[in-house]
Amino acid sequence: ADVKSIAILTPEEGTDFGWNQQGVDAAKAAAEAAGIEAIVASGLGYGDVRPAMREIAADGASLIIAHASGYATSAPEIAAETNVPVAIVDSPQALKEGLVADYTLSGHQGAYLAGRLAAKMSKSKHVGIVVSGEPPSWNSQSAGFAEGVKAENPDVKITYAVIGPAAYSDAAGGRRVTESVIAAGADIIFGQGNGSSFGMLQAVETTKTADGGKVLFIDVIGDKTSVAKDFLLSSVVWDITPVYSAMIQDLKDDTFGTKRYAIGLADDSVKLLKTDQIPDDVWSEIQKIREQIIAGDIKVEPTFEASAVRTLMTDVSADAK
Amino acid sequence: MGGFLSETFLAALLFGAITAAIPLLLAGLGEQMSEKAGVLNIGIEGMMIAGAYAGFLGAYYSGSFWLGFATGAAAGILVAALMALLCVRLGLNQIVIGIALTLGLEGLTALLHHFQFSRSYPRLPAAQVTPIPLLAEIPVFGPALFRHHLIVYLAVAAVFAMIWVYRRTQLGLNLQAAGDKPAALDVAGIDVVRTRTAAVLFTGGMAGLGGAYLANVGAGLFIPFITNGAGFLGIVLAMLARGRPLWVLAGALIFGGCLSLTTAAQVAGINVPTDVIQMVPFLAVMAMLVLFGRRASLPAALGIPYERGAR
Amino acid sequence: MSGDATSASATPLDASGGGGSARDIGRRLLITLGPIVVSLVLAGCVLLVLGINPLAYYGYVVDRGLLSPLGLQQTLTRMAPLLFLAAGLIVAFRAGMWNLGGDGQFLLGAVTAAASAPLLVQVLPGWLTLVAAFVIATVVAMIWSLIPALLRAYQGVNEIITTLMMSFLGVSLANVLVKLVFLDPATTVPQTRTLPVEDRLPRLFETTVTSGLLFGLVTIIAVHLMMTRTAFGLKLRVVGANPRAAVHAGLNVPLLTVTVFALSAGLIGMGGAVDIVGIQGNVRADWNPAYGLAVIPVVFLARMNGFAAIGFVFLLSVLSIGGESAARRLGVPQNFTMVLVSIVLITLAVAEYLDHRFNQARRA
Amino acid sequence: MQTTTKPPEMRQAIVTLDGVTKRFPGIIANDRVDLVIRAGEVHVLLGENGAGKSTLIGMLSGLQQPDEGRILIDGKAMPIRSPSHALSLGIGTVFQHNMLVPSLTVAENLALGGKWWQKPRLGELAARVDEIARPLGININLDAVVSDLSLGEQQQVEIVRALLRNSRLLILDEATSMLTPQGIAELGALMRRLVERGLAVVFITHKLGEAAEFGDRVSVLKLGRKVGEIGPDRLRSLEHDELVDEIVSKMFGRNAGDGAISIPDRPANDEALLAVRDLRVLPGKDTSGLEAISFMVGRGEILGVAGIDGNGQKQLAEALAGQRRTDGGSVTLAGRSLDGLDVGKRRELGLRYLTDDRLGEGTVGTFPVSINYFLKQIGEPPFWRSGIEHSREINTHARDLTRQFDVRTPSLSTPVGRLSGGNIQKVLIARELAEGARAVIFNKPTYGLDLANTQATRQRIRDVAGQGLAVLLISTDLEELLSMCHRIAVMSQGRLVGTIANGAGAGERVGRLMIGLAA
Ligand SMILES: Nc1ncnc2c1ncn2[C@@H]1O[C@H](COP(=O)(O)OP(=O)(O)OP(=O)(O)O)[C@@H](O)[C@H]1O
Ligand SMILES: Nc1ncnc2c1ncn2[C@@H]1O[C@H](COP(=O)(O)OP(=O)(O)OP(=O)(O)O)[C@@H](O)[C@H]1O
Ligand SMILES: [Mg+2]
Ligand SMILES: [Mg+2]
Repeated sequence: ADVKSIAILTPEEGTDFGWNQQGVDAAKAAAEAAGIEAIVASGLGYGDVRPAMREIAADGASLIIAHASGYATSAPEIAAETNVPVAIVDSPQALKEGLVADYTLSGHQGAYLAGRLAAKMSKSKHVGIVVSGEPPSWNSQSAGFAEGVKAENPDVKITYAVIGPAAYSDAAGGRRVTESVIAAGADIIFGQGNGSSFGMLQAVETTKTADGGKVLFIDVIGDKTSVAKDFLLSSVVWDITPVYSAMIQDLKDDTFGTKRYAIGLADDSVKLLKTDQIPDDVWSEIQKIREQIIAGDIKVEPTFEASAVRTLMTDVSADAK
Repeated sequence: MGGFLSETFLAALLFGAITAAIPLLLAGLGEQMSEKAGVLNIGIEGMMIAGAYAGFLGAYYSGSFWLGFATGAAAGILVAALMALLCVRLGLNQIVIGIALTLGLEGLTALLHHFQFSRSYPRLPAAQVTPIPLLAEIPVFGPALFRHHLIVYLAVAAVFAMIWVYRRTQLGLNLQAAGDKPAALDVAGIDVVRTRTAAVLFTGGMAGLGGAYLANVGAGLFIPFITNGAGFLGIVLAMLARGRPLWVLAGALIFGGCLSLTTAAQVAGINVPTDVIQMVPFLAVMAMLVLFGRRASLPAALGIPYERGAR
Repeated sequence: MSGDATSASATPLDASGGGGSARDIGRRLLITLGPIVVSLVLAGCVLLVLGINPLAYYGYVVDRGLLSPLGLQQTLTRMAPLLFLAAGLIVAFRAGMWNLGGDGQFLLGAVTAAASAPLLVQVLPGWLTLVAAFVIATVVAMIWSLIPALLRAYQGVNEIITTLMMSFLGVSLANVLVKLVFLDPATTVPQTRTLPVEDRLPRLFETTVTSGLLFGLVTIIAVHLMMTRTAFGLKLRVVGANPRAAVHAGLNVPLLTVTVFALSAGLIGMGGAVDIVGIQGNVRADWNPAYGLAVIPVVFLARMNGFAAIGFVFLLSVLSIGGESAARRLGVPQNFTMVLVSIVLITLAVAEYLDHRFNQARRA
Repeated sequence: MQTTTKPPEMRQAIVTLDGVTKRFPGIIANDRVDLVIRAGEVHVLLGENGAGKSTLIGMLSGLQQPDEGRILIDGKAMPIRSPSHALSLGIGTVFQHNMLVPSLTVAENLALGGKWWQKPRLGELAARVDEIARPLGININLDAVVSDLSLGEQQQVEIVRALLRNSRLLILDEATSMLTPQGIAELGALMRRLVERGLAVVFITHKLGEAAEFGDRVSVLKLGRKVGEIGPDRLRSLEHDELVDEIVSKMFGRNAGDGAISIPDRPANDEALLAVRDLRVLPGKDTSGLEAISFMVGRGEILGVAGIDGNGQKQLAEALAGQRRTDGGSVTLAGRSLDGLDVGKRRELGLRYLTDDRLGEGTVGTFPVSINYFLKQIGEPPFWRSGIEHSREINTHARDLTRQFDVRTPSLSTPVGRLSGGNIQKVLIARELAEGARAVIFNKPTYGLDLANTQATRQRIRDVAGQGLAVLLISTDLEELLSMCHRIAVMSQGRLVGTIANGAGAGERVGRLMIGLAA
């Protein structure tokens, strides 16, 4: 089919160095590569987005990318109503030929690598995971990270803390909780949150470990090097451009809605960010582990349920004792 | 070293509780003053977010936390001045204006942030703490309670200052009269509109300060909607406290403490969803209301604009 | 005198009298449209500062919120839950009870409707499912209002605090229910089961407008008539305007108080149900549209008059639907809509005041 | 009657009103009023309800601004911008309506108005209050919270407060309405001492006796205009009765002589209609209780209840009406027990209660006059049918009542709160006497009413008894009771301390009972 434009809808503005920005940037990149127009509707919130979708459909978009798990109910409905194909996340079973495709993304492989990295680098043998809430994509990365830590060194302790319900913008909460986790002994923080992750960064930058050492931060999805150079150990960086490009191609080939899309280490759509904080020898070890995952020698399965993640954490902590 | 129940961790939890409590305390004390004078200040959330934004701006560009607090308080006062003009002087509906101000300022600060900071997310350095000699050396409690920015001690001192004002000064009588029977205050020769305006401006200053503390000390940065309902909690605290500043302090500490408790539970590996733990402070407050509710009466003229000579 | 519109406690004078003359209607129109024009100018200045052409922005707002068929349908659809909310608030406010707990009541109604409807629809006929979902949402919201109601009725505890608190609690509880109890086992996203589109409230004619709009309109008009034309409504208004007079006149004030809360919360819970079984289909964790914050001032501006509230809810919906669209098209952050609504609320309130002043001067 | 040091016309004018006009929506409250208030004089302002007296005071105390005309202070034009300006000009006022903060103590109320940054000087205050209150026979507890005081006590506090100010001009707007006869006499003596010290006093009252006794000069307002002034010389030259006649003719355009005692005849059949036995009410935090109250009221009988305000009269009325929980005892009406019945049921059976709190609980001020007539019948036919309001029925009946009871209102849809006190009272009376009444409790029915309205109301009550209803008349005005009642019961501290048959010497016996002596 003829593809003239793709539209992306995000709940928050595309300036968060994270999920929303990654989606918007990738949609623009994919559209540019395909020589088509990208329509961006950001900051739509988590309420009723049907009006925006209907309007974009009426304006003639060839594909609507509903870039939030909260849009996964409404987007297929609008697709059925308007006949405009939609791409949604976190709903693997919702495929519908020509109409609905799923691109449930999980950086769990990358998070696993980050876990290995953290376990290698932690001096206190204690790392922390701080999340703003417990949506599936956060959960799978938290679990991947914990598994990586455990695989690297079962003696490393993991402390897991959730800031609060819907605490995406609670920067003060992010900082407070992260400081507590650092006080509990962690010297590397794996942090996931939108606005609140800047609070976590702030805690990492302004708090010292018990013995006066430096605390490092591992981010997800985006690259915050430009805003947190000295304390950023790494980031599980996503690149969704290949996914969107594949969607465009599938639309052209009339195969849209027949398959799911994913990101992973293999095509570098998930990768670990190399920063100056990572020694070269550690980095090359990590690269080897990456090869093993790609080769299938190491299996990392995503875990999406919050309760499963929590169980994993308790287990991990128990192991460490 | 480290781990659950370690000194450092307990101290950090307590410290976190205090840090979380201070904005609530400031907002609650401010709201209490308005309510005492008969103005139901629903716009306090807007005043807080204005204070958070302006406070961050001030501290970021000047490099001084104190200047940040000053700009934050000034922004709160500015918003309060608008509220005082509309609700106290013109007598417009306090709930309409309060909600409108909150909506407008949340939107406006988010807009400004978008155009100003959304590419750089600047952050402040850690706030300078002023340890209190001797006390700061006590294990656990020392670092948790006596190593804070000076403004924290000032906020606690404000509780006692306000108790003094309410109990011992003419101003305290005036405020009480403005809330309970403004006509009586008027004929006693004190301008009700001025008294209430002063109270609302004070609220704005305290709320702005609370917002600035939240952004500059609590988070170290400003992001949209950072106040996250703290102003509404301030209203609840003020109403529960019914004119008693110490109760606001107690309430703020309980709320802050519960936040830290959720973290403690998680770090201890207790598997309870955060939503459930976070209901605890509200449940506690509701239980208090059910048990002691009879006393939670409010000033008679709360929410009613005063117009001289009207009957 | 503390004017009705300007005093938080005054109940409007009996609205039954005001069959408007042409001049009266013209005046109402002027004091409604005038401030809107003023707010557009003010908000336009903000846009200019941001480097956006205000005319283009407003063009889109009007076009996408009001004039384009699609936009108008969206606007009308958005009105449905808001109308129920407004109806619930009118009952409470007219009876002098400050039910500020709308958000909690709304969400609990929504969550229980969302939890029950997809299951019920498997065993019951579609219409019965919808009725059942409405009833469940209504009853749950009523129960949620019981504590503030009883505290106010028998202990004299101010309901502003209690309803606010119960609202915070209700929002948390709704989340817990979604995440732990009513979770859809088929998805990884914490949300309730989804009511299929075909089982939802029917749409009106060939449009996307939900029939919930009609229910909302009927409800709010019924509530208006109940409050202004019936003995029951008058009793509630007496309680609201002068509780001591109500005692003196032999009204059972505690019982009426509890009734008011139940009615108010029930209507708001229905609003939650209509949003779910009419529009959304399910409830996601952490979903809270916080409609209360927008509807409360609207009800005041409408002086608790049902018909005026319909007009203001319509205006609010136009602004929010049109504003979302305009912001997207012009690259303004969506938050600008909040600023616009805020300015509109303030100028409307100021216009009320000026009108009141003007009238007073004229009568003197 | 009075001793003056200077000839009246040489006394210095402190405040002069020069053609002052004040308009309110739909009414001219003051119409080109000229008034000279002189040092060394008690200037009495008289006038019907709504004549514009309080409005005039409002302008002198800075609450209202005149629309036209000038106010001169010491001969210089001086707009009084605000209450604090008025205070600084030396004008102190006791307002008609309570102006105390209920949640503050007496001392704090008295301290209100000081510089905001200062500490209230409560100690100093105590000494000064003592100095002022003692000669007045006023005994107030400075530490009591005002809401715990009776209305009478509150009025005393207000008088003390006005005196504390060291005003040059003291205004008392119906300040005696809640005082005991003894208190009124003391206040009169005090006013005399004050004017002898060179102050000016403006004294507003509805009781002509007080005017004649305490006044040096009398001005009469009618419908907002000043219709007459009686100077000191003429005042002194008139006998009391002549003076009253003259004032009444100025106020009402007719002659007095109507205030005479006239006790309605009782029908031959005087079986007990309302019987109360051992009625008890527990005392509240700030209200006295009732202890074993027993009495009977026969058909066509008016039983007066005398007593100083705050001795349980209101509790008695409310307990009878079903508004207040009782702690034992029984009430029967025409042989039917009322125990356990609620307000509505008691009303249905014919028990009616006219409250003394017209605006606080008697009416809904913002609702139209028409609805207020039927506030106790909401939902009943023919005004409501199946719960639906029938405006035509309501309006027809309301119009009848308005005519029948001579309620002066611009229209039926006027909010009742905008009527003057007397007219609100007529609405209440009309409501309580609606068909089916058998026994009526009147609680201070003429409080705050002007002479004409007072007399009309009293006549209504006599008529009610004349129709064979039982009447319980609660009043703090002994004259009123003596002029109407068959018997007078006296309440003191929640008990009935005695019942006196009306007749020669009854007043003295009641008075002895009231102050705690044996009759
Ligand atoms: N605030 C007001 N708003 C509107 N009208 C008013 C107001 N105050 C007084 N009036 C009008 O002014 C008239 C005079 O009222 P005012 O209170 O001065 O009478 P008064 O002589 O003091 O009567 P009373 O003897 O009952 O105290 C009233 O009839 C009323 O209509
Ligand atoms: N809010 C108001 N709006 C318009 N008029 C008012 C208002 N309040 C009072 N009034 C006017 O005030 C008059 C009554 O004044 P006020 O309350 O002083 O009663 P009053 O005549 O003094 O009777 P009383 O001596 O029994 O108190 C009414 O005639 C009414 O027109
Ligand atoms: Mg008067
Ligand atoms: Mg009066």
